[in-house]
Amino acid sequence: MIRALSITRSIHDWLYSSMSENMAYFIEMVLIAIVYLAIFAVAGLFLVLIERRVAAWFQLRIGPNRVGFQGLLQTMADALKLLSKELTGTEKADKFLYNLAPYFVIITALMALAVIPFTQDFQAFDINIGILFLIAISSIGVIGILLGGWSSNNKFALIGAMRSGVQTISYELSIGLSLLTMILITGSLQLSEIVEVQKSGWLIVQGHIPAIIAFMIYMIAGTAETNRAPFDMAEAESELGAGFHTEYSGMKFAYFFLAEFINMFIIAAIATTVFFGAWLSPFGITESIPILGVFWFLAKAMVLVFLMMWFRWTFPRLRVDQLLTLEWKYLLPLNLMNIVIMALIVWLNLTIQF
Amino acid sequence: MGSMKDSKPTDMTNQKLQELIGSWFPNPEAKSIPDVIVEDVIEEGSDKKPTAETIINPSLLEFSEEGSQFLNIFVQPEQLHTLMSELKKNKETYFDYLFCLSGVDWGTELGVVYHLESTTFRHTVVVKVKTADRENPTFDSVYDIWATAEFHEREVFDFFGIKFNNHPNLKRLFLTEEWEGFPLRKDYVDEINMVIK
Amino acid sequence: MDTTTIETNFRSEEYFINMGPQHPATHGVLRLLLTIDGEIIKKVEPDLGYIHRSIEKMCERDTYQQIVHLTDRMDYLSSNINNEAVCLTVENALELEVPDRVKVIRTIIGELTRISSHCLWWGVMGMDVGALTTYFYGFRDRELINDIFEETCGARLTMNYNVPGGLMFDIHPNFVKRTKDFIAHFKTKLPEYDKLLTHNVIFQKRTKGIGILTKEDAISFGASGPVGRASGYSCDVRKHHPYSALDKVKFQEALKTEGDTYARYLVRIQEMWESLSIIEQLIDNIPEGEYRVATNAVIKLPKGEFYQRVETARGELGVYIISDGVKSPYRLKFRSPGFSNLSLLNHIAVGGKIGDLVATMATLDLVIPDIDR
Amino acid sequence: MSYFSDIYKGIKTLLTGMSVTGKYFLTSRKGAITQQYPDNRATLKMFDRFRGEVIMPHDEENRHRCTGCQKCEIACPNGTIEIIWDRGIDEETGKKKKKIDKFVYHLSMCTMCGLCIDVCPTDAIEWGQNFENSVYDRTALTRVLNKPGSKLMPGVED
Repeated sequence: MIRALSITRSIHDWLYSSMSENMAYFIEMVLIAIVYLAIFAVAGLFLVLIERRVAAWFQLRIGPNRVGFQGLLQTMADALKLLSKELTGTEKADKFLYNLAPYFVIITALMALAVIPFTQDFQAFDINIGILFLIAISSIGVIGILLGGWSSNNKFALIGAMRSGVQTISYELSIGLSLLTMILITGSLQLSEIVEVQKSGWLIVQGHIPAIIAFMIYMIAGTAETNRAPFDMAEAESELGAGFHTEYSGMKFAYFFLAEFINMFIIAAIATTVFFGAWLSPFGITESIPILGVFWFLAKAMVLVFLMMWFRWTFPRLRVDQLLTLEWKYLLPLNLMNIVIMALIVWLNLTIQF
Repeated sequence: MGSMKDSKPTDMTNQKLQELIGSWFPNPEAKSIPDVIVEDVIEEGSDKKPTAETIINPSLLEFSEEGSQFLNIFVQPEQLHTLMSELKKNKETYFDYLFCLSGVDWGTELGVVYHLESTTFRHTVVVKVKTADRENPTFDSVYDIWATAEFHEREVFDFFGIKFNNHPNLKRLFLTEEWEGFPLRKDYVDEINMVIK
Repeated sequence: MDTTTIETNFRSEEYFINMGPQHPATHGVLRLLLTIDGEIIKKVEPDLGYIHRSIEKMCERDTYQQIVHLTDRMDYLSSNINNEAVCLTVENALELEVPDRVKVIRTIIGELTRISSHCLWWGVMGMDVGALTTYFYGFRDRELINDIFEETCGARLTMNYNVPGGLMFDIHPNFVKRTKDFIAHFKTKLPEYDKLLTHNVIFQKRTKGIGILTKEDAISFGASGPVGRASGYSCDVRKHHPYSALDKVKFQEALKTEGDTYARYLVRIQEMWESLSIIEQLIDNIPEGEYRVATNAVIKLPKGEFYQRVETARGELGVYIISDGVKSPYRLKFRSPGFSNLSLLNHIAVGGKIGDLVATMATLDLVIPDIDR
Repeated sequence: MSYFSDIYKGIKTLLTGMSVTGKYFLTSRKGAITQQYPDNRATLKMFDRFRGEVIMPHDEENRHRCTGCQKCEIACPNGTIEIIWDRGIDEETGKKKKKIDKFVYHLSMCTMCGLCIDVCPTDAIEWGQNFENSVYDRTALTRVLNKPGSKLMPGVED
């Protein structure tokens, strides 16, 4: 089998041969960090553009089409504008926490990105607790939102932050449990192994009915986790103005904004990895060219991202107590039941395998 | 104003309304000295017919339909609240809908005009109350009878400076607290903001 | 742990929050002083006057023809009905009989205005509960009505098409065709509104049982229009005191008894259907004739008091003119529907959450210039 | 069991809603309602009754129809129109008569109510279609509608 990204391997070998081990290790880390930052920035800007175009098409509009070919540079221009903007804030804000909050959000998003298997061997680090790590990291992001809302010294921001806290803590459960359902099939938390298992059929096919239920629950909980409509309690622009980031401007606001989109991508990427066979092509049609795995991975993730956009541009927002009702009265019991069914299916060997 | 399709047919004409409402406030003078009317007529001479002033109203209220499509009731400020609650409560009148409450500056007097409708019988009256006190005009609030009066009375207070007793929250509604004067009064002057043609 | 211990250990404090004057949900410059305990609303106090122009005072100096155009700027979403109200008052005072053609055209345009206002309301209602796309669908259909208006009246929003004595000019030759096209178009779009929002489970959960207004309270607070009718209070001025050609058409008064936010929503949707049916009954037989009766260049109303009630898209608009026989009114009072409807906000919003307040306010359909006349 | 039927019904209504937006997503190219305004100047045509601004049409010999009767000035609710007139000598009859010197129109105060045009007995003023009236200085909105050296069209006053 051809090494998918032999270029990384050769860089790795060259670094280790030309300098001391510690030094090479350090430089390698820096290089990978730069690569992922680039992915982060490009993906973030690209997703914002897609969101705007998709929203426009849902709403019978055209969308941004002026900057660059068909508006491709629009978000780039927006980012430049945000960079040049003044960073305002409230006078009585807790300055340290206020400035810290956006970094919390953006760093967690970046960390989660690191374990996602874009294609074979294209994964920053493949730890054996992959899924657990993802769940753990994605729940740290809410601390940033809470800090931001709390330290802004604005009541609207505070309400938004509190709502977000309530929401994320609740929906963590559903995300975790629905992924746990799938782990019953794979028997491993390591993402590369989860992909390996799917070579005999994507998990959503292998696990059939309970897997589909788990997927639906995961998508609902994932949308809630990213604070997107219909669960955008934390922002809720018709209720709270701008919610937790009311007092943020310029690049600090852009961090929150980008992180929201990266989180959306991460949720879609996890779903792709766990339910839809990550970079595996459908029916193995491009099995021999692993570099195409990136294409398949992104294509699947994009379909899921589109689904989340479709939700956002169709549904009204839930109220904060209904949000919790949905989680605790519907999703959680269904999820627990689903785990039992899945366990039975795995135990009785009723999974569909090719 | 009485052709309704889906409400009870009203047999309450303005005349009947006037008699009924008038009977709630009998004029003590009208009964005690009935001959006054006769004396007046005789003294003024035979060529003059009895004018409106010479006939003593049997009620403390005054009624008029002149120059208006509704029956107008003129009431003294002291009787305002009693009259209003009776208009609302009485089974035959049952004016439960206060659809317009306007302050009016009559030049020398300040007044409030209440337009009332009954949603059951669909008849309408207009109640008018006036006071000559321009410095400190005060009427009773009807907020406890019709809840909508709370806002409308605040509006009247804001623009005419008419105070309402027992109003729960009588303060400026549209204008700022420090605004001087009451803009809709006829003697209000504001040389900067008012364009006079 | 019993409740008293919880209360002593976790003391909750009420706090103030300023909603507006710059807030997406207040649709203009309305400021609400909210007293909140957590998310629960304890008190709502509207603070008005941010765009008060004192139209009533301006009317005391203007001629009757000039007053009409000021009413465009009150409730700008039903400007044509406002114009009609003033014109009707003046015509009644002068005992002027306007031709049937004028009456029919006024009614058609009034109902189109109502649909256009409800379209905008529907879009904004969706946006207030978080479904942003409805806004564009509502505006798409409203745009067609605005085109009809622009072609006939020359303006999209502040038409000033009515004058005392009739209409400023005759309808455009394309008017009938465009209106028919619109009816055909809108009949296919209204079911879509239902699919997208009315039947949506989230939307129903957000609105059912929220902001309940009983019939007694509705009457006491002077609620009118869809707000009153959703509480089972039959208050359609078009039915009870028909004006223009409204006594010639058949339509159902949209009545619901629940009195909650969802009922107010449904009443408006049904009103759009009823308005369509009114237009359909009239559009094919607009009588021929004059579009205007000549009046004096300077209109002087006789001495007396005149009151005219019309049903705007928001409810009952009353025009109360006290005339002392000169070219301007002595006192002119507009009884605006929004003002009375706003006064009941505190009554129905207390106890709900912030999200409920926004949804409730959306169904009150407040237009701030209408309140801040 | 109503628990599960609620879930089923709920999901069904959500999918119905998504079908509506989905349909528009697919047909959006055709049905886009956006008007790309400055780009479509060439094709953008206002309705013939559109109220953009008040203009005074002149014929090719630089003549207008305004007799200076000032009815529009009186009818205007906002003081938008100011007519500066003096008495000139009529060329044909030799009599002294009123004629306009300047017809001043303050666009910044105009509410487009149309009362001036409605009241004009000689149809001297009418609606213009131009709506691009933004300027950097407010004084540019004060216009003199009659062109310099323009005269009254003969026969208008009869």
